[in-house]
Amino acid sequence: MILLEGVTKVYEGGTVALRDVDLDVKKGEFVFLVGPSGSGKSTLIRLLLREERVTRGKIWVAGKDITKMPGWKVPHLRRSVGTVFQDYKLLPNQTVAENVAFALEVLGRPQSVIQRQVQQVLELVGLTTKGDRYPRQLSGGEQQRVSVARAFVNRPPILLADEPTGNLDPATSVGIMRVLDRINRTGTTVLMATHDHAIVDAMRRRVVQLERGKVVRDETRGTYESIEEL
Amino acid sequence: MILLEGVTKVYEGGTVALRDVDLDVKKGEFVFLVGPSGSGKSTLIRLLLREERVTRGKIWVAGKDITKMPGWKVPHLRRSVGTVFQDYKLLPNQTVAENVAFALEVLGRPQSVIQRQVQQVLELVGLTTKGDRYPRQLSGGEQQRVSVARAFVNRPPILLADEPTGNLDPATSVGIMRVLDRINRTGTTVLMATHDHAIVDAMRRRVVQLERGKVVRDETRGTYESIEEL
Amino acid sequence: MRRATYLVSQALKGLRRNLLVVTAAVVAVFISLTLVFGALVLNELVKVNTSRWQEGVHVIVFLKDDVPLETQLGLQSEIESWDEVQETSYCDKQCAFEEFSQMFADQPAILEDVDPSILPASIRIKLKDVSTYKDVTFRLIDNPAVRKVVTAGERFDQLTSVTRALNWLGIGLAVLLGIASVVLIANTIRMAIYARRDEVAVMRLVGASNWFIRIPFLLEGMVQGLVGAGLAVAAIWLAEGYVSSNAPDEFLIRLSVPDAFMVQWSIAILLFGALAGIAGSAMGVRRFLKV
Amino acid sequence: MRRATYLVSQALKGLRRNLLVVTAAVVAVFISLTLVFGALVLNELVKVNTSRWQEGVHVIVFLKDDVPLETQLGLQSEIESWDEVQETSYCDKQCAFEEFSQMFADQPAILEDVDPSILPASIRIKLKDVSTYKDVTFRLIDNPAVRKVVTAGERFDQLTSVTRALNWLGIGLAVLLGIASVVLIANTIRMAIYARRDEVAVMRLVGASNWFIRIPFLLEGMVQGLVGAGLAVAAIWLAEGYVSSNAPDEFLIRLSVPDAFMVQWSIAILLFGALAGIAGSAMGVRRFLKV
Ligand SMILES: Nc1ncnc2c1ncn2[C@@H]1O[C@H](COP(=O)(O)OP(=O)(O)OP(=O)(O)O)[C@@H](O)[C@H]1O
Ligand SMILES: Nc1ncnc2c1ncn2[C@@H]1O[C@H](COP(=O)(O)OP(=O)(O)OP(=O)(O)O)[C@@H](O)[C@H]1O
Ligand SMILES: [Mg+2]
Ligand SMILES: [Mg+2]
Repeated sequence: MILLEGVTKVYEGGTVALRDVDLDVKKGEFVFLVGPSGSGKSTLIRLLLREERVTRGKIWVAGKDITKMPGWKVPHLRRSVGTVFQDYKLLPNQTVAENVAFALEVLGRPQSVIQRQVQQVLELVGLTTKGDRYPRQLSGGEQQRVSVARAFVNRPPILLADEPTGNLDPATSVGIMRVLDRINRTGTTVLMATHDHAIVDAMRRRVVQLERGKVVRDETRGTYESIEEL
Repeated sequence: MILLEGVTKVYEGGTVALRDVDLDVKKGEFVFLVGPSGSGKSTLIRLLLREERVTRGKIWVAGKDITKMPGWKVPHLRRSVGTVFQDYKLLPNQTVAENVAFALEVLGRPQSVIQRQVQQVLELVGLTTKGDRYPRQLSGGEQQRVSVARAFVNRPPILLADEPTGNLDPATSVGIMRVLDRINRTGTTVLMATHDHAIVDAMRRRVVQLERGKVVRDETRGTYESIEEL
Repeated sequence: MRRATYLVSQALKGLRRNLLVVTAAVVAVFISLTLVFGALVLNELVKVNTSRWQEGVHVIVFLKDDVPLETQLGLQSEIESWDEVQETSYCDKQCAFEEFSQMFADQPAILEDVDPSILPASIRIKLKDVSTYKDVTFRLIDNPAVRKVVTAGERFDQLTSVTRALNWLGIGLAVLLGIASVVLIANTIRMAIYARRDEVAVMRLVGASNWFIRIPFLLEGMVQGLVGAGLAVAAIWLAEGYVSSNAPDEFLIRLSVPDAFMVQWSIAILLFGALAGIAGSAMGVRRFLKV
Repeated sequence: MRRATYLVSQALKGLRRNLLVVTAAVVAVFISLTLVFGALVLNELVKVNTSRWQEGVHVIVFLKDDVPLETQLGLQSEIESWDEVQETSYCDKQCAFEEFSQMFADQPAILEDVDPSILPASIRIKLKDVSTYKDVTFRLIDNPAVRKVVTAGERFDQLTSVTRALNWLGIGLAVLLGIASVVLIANTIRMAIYARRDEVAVMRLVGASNWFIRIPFLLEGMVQGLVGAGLAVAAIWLAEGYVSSNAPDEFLIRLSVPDAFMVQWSIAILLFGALAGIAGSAMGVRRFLKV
């Protein structure tokens, strides 16, 4: 589903964020992306969305070589990849419900379907009563949950999540992880960057660890810290 | 140093974020503010900065009643309270070094002092090499560290931190907590909102727990979860 | 269809939610199109007035005394048939003496001295277009019945050059202001979109196609352009109405323009406003839509 | 002092970093002040030209034949001493006949009939201000040496009303454009600051006082206003220079204005631009500075 071959990303100014990364994520897999701050996790996710372009190497998403994809096809790519952004990226002028609905509007779904699905997903993240609020009227954790809801709502075949629990208390985090797990069980491929020890250790899924832009560990049923370190 | 008496905050639209909160933080104390997402932690911090105004009740900060403070004195208040914001609040058009320096510029410090202190604090948060970058060129965790650096740099008597480790890996978090602890030992009062189990349990300082806007627990050497719950 | 509804509703929401920015664009359109329309009206006023100033007799043909009356009248009707000529009138010796008398009404000594019969008859010609006076003169000068042809030639040339200068000025002003208004409108709308650049960036990240993002902005721009242009048209109608109904009658200048002119140009200005709004928005969004 | 340096350097950085927005404001200032300055120049051109159009003899006083020459010359020097009068000239019977001969050069029959001695002598008066012709006429009409006073009174009145109308138009245009430019500038700068509202919010949260935030914006506004005004002044100088050096000489209208006028108004426009920039910024920042 996701395949990276020799991917290197050098930002303007010379920062090497990813060095020669190879990664193969099969359909239906659940992968944790871990690593210290600045190790390149968000960069990897941005590359998968074509928010940034690779400096070297190739990336296939859902069978398509996105490094060669023409610009006008990128929206299609993004619609098939739900993303939870580290900084939420909500539309400040739209209410919570509208923000979530937006992911369905761009697909041209009928209004009745949109309304139903938005209600369902807001329930899932515990924000039913806050659909009419604007993002600035929410707490940090609530905004994060809106971002999660928007990524889920159109049931995309691939789900990328950049620290979706960073601003959540443990109880809510567990709730979000249950949702991610359930979504994964319906066949959705999930790639999640996180710093949360407890979650990674509890779920015991595949763990890919980055360190200064290089993959230093790739374990099928891993923990947050590598066994040797412990 | 910080004193709240019967503080209630009702946002426009009717959300009651804080209900009748009493809190007394003495000079030099270190207080963790915990509670689920949306329980009012950020609201409390915003009230202390006069970013929002109380609906009812009184707040004293550094001996001054800030609920009655005239608008033109508010900048003085904010200069004596260093704050790490949950959403960083960096100036997008200023480099990392300039963002940190800004807190000293508003105090009118001489350029030589500013340069030295900015270098020191960037070292402390591990961003020495990234002083010339703009915020958008940083990873989430790095931006958070800039926000921490800016809050520290003018050695304010009070330090408020809203989830300063939310986007940091455990190792970096420990580093930041060491810095906060060191600062606290020099007599600075620290109030820190957090969801981080591990940190709260390791530090064993005073813990104030909010639940739907009410203080439900206030322990002198507490843990993240109350003893009974465990 | 449903999508169209969504896009229109987004445009309306955008207008409501960004009132400050919307006001700015509308004000820019309003001011610049008022200026453009104003310049057009001034130009029209110059035209209306110069044609009035050019009225009167343009060429006088003095006739020889020994030519029979029929020949004289024949010449008049020949002249009358020419394309350049609008109107002619015949002034015989008696009529010439009356004019002479009027001229020297206060100097009876001269009048007593002059014998009516020495003053020549003449044909007075009014031209359709003053600038053709040279052709007409040229054709008449060699006619055996003609004693002399008199025109205020130099004065005509000067008047024509003044009129032409004023016309150029008016058109130039309107064109310059038109360009200025497009620049201002594009500028303002571009800034309006710049103020919402984060919003556009987020839309793109969530998979909205470029047209999906663009259309609400274009509609917003069109509405802004139309509202601004509408205000401009209203302002000019009010001003024109006020001036033309309050200007003193004895004024040498006529201060009202034909209604047809006002109607035509009002429509043109409204269209122009709408197009400028759309174009401005298109330009404004473009740079934020590069993938 | 050090703080001043910081604030100025912030303003310069702001200008560099927000180039799009800065350009927008500069363009708005440039366009609107070019229009204002242009209107002022046009107005000046009208003034220059109407005074030229009013040149020539304004009042002719025909004298009685039986008055001795000394009385006639005495009257002339009396008239010459009046405040309203700029210049007089005396035209005796011979001079009157010469003029008459010129007038009817092509009609020798009339000239033969008329005796030079029947034409009266006259004093020709040039006034400082044409509109005083009635007073002057009134004072002369009852003088025993005067036979008749002739003026082109109605024509003067008409000319004066045209001139006045054109002047009002010019001034009105300049004032309207001046107001429009202030609105446009304030508008644009307000939007520029609106685009940076988050920045202002962050500054306030970090403890910057209102003046600390405001001053760089005001300086930025001033620079934008000055640059825009400078461009406008340059544009008008170029245009004026081009037109006045390329206009054909035989033109009835003079197309250049005095240098002193250009210099004075250039300075005024630059000052106006700077002030409008500062005022616009002040208005723009205000709403984001409420605590
Ligand atoms: N500007 C606002 N207008 C209306 N309601 C608000 C506003 N800001 C916050 N709220 C609401 O007030 C409540 C408390 O918010 P607050 O940001 O204080 O929570 P928090 O404890 O910081 O949560 P988190 O851990 O998720 O950051 C929430 O229910 C939130 O939706
Ligand atoms: N736009 C950019 N321009 C230049 N450098 C950048 C840019 N974005 C990120 N970087 C740098 O690239 C490196 C990797 O950043 P990235 O955001 O991928 O880290 P991350 O693993 O997501 O970290 P975190 O856990 O703190 O979010 C960092 O050193 C960062 O400073
Ligand atoms: Mg990241
Ligand atoms: Mg919070």
